[in-house]
Amino acid sequence: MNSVNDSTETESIARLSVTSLTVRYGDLVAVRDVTLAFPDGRITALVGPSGCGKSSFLHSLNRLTDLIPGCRVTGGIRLFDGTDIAHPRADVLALRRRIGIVFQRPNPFPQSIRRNFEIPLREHGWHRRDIPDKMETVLRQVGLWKEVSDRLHKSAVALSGGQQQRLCLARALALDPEVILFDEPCSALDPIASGVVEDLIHSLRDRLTVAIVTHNLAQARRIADHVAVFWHRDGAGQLIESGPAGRVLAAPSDPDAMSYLGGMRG
Amino acid sequence: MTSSKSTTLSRSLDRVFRGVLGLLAAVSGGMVLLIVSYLVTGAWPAIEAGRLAAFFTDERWQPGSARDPQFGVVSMLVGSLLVTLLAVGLATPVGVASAVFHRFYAPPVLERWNRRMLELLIGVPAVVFGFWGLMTVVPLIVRLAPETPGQSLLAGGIVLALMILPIVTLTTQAALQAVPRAQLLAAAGLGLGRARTIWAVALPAARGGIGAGVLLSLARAIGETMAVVLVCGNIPQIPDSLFDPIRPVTSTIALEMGYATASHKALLFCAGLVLVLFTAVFVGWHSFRRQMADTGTGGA
Amino acid sequence: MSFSADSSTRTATRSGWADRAFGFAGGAAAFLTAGLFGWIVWDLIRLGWPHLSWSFFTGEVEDAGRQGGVGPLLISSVLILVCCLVPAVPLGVGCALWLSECVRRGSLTARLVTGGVDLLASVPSIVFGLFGMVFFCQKLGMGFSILSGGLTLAGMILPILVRTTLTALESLPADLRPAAAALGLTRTTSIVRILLPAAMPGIVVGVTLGIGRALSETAALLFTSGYSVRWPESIHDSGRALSVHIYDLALNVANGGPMASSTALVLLALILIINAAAVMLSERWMRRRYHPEA
Amino acid sequence: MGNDFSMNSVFSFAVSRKYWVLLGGFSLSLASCSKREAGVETITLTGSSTVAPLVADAAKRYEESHPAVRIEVQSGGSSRGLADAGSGVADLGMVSRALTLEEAKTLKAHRIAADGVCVILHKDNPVAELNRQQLIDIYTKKAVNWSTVGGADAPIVVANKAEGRSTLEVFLHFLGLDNADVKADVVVGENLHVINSVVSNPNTVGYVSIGTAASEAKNGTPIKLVITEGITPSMETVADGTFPITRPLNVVEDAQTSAAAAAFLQFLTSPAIHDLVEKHYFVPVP
Repeated sequence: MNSVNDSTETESIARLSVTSLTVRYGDLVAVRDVTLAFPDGRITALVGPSGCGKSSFLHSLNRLTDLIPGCRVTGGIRLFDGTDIAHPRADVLALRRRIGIVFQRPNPFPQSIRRNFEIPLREHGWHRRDIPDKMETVLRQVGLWKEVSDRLHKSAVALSGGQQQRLCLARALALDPEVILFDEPCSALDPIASGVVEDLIHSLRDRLTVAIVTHNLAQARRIADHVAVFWHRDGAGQLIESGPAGRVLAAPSDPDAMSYLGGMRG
Repeated sequence: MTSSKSTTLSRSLDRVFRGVLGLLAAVSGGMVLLIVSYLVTGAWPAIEAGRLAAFFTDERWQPGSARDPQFGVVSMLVGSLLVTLLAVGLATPVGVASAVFHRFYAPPVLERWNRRMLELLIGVPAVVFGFWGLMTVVPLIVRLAPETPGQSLLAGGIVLALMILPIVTLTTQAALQAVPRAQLLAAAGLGLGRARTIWAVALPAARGGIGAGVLLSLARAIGETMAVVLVCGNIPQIPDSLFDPIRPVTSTIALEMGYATASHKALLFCAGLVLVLFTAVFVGWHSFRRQMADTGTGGA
Repeated sequence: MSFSADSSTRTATRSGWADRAFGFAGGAAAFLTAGLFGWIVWDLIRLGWPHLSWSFFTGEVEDAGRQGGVGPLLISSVLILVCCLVPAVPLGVGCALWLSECVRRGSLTARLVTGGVDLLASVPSIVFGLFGMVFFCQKLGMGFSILSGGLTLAGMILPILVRTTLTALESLPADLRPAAAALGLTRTTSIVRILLPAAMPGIVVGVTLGIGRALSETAALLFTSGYSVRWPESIHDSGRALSVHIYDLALNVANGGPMASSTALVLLALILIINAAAVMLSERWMRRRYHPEA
Repeated sequence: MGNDFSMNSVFSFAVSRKYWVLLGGFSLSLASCSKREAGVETITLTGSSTVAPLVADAAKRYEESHPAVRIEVQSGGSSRGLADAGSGVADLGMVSRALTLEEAKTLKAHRIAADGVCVILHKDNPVAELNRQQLIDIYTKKAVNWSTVGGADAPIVVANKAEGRSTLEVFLHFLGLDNADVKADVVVGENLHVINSVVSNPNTVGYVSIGTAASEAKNGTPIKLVITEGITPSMETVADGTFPITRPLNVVEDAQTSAAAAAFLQFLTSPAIHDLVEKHYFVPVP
């Protein structure tokens, strides 16, 4: 494990890079001046105590913060090809296809499993006849195909929590994203389902660029190539330390990061 | 693959869709202006003739009298208000209690059937309620108070209460249904009994919904015509007791509109306008307050 | 969005006298409601049942309603209802969607529109009737017609539709909207494909209530859809609604009482059938398309 | 792909497609508020709710023999009949009282039947007869107990008609009272509302059209028609002119009446509808 984590720092280029990002809710500054790069094909874990702005930061990466009235994002977010995500006139819909997200609580649409794929795929221009293949591929990828192949016409909300979360992952994968964001994807699941989802995330390494917010430091250690530690400081969430997982988790240089990450060992 | 051209198109489609929705909303919200402006037009001759002051200063309503025309509308507004408050006062406790019963005590089958029944009852024409009130409630009141005409504030209140009962019950039921299960479980987890759970958790949580239902039924009651005209007695006076007849504004319009000459008609429009504005103060105030509360708690 | 019983609360801890008192008061209220309505309906059945026959549903009105049936009125009522729902449902649902999905709740425009709709709910039905007579019948030149009556009613049931749809949309799980946005769906798709189907049960409840309200309305129709008892040939014809017929029989026609009761029974049956059909259709449609059984 | 996508999007409202079609059709039909079949003449009558049922029946009969004529009858009160006939909204107006001199200047009344207005009481009320003075006392609250007019010891509940009804005008004219003098306990609108008020409270006194009262009483409604000034109210006493409170049922026309409307008016005043008049408990015009 550690050998994987250690070998990554120099070899990959950033798929997604953030410069001086600040997220405000009205007068409240949720995230201040964060600069961070997400290496291509690697898993970056965002850790830190509650309320330090990790989720706000993550949501700003595919402009979900637009949905929150009064939320303002300043700074730069760029994709590898130069697409400026933060630009006010950026094509939000297209970039959300390129940057997928899986939330803390599974949120399938309260319709059939099939339509959970049909709706987004049709929206992004897939032809109707191509959808079944695509659906099967991604459902196999998340190991759900065997469990649901005979009940695709049945309600997605009748699935178990773990199955729902895998469905949501499959739904995000179906759009062929380049980057996929996870917002504490396992915290609402039981340990077994959580393990399954964690393995799935790990399996995305190399194919996709992954950013994951997690409270579970053991999980970060198991799957992350890079770790970014957020901290609430001077009235705002800030990035206090980032780097290869092996180094940051073993020997953080920031004292707060040290005490926080130290807790994991104690 | 997905070209930016297509998303531009879907964006403009989005804009069109939002525009259409906005238009629908504008029509819905603006319709009341159309109605009010029309009422003002109809009432204009009376307003122009300076009758508006007489509306509030005259004691009696005798627009047709050649000798002593009087245009006092205050007693009718009081009548509308009293009969509405009485009806809401009677219907709310019964409706809420019945909704609580169906939500927390009765078997689910009963709840479903009750809902069907109430939805059906909303479809019973007002004139059926009015007629039933005249033939059943009024004689009971005469037996209770033999010296009175029977057609009275009380009769109107009872009949109206019956008419708005389905609205109160259904909205309360919906509001109770919307109380998050987790809150009820939390109450159970703290060892609260069913009664306390209802009183201290469910009803407070459903308060907003119940309030909205009461408001809706209040608006319905104050505008009701065909039932009240049959049972209220229609004497324009401020009543001394529940057994006195009253005349709501809507009764006056219903009784006299078909028979009114031009100037009399303008007066009736004027009365209708006053009633709408009167109700608007209530509803507007409540609506405003509720939205303030909404934004207060709903903000990010 | 199921309305099924919540067993955990029904079997919650009983605690002594308070619980029993609550149960008793609630039961009494429920019983009172059902009893009073049973009384009214029983009166209608007692007076009206003897006159009901197949020919009553199909026959023409004769002798001012003392003889014959209500066939043409049944058709007129249904046509009025159609003319009412066709504009009212898109208006009401669209307005609710706009309020819930396109503007901020506290904003001035939202407040104005909600206020306007709430105010509309408090306009007396007879005022609607007068308005409809001048605006639709005279100004727009539709005359006393089924169309005028239906459009007048549309304004009347609009607030019901807006309010119920709004409530349904507001009670949807909050994470549906970010879920849709995160997949890059346009707002249009998210509304048409996801929110609207999920809110459908609530909307159907609203439409059901609106149907009941529209079919029972008398005052607003008296001045707009007219008195004609002929078979309607188009929506431009004048047509008497069942509720207007009941009013006429009860108050204008000597010895019309029993037939008024029979007509009221027909109206109740019509409402039952339409409501049941609305619920069934929507359930079937939902099952086929959106809500496969759990 | 891009092109395909846009097409999909535009037509992807399958959920509501049928609905849009319906809506489109509806707005089309709304836009085409065109006149119906040509060659059909429509005659509109509005006015008195007392006269309307009779005219509606007569119209039905007339339409059977005149297939090219369509007659719309709308009630709404005598005043409306006068206003609509004068303004041309309606071809003819129905008015259940004699015209005032002022009204007669612009409109011409044609009498199609006569009706009486009688006082009614509950069947259990021992009072059977009331003269004009007693009625004046009752309606001005000088007499407030039935015992003062020969009845039991019970309060008199006075039911008066609402402003503008021609029954009210006819009745007050008979009593020589202004409506402002009348002190009523209950104000009611339609004839049957009066009758049912009497049924629901046996202490009530009211007045209605003889036709309606006779028909209801005959069918078992517990009311009775009160002998007034010694004359029993009935179709016969109205017909021979002995009953003191009567009114004409009129159809009025203004100066510009169409030929079709004039022909129908001719029919209404002819003996061809006498059986209908009697069926409605009114008195035919000889």
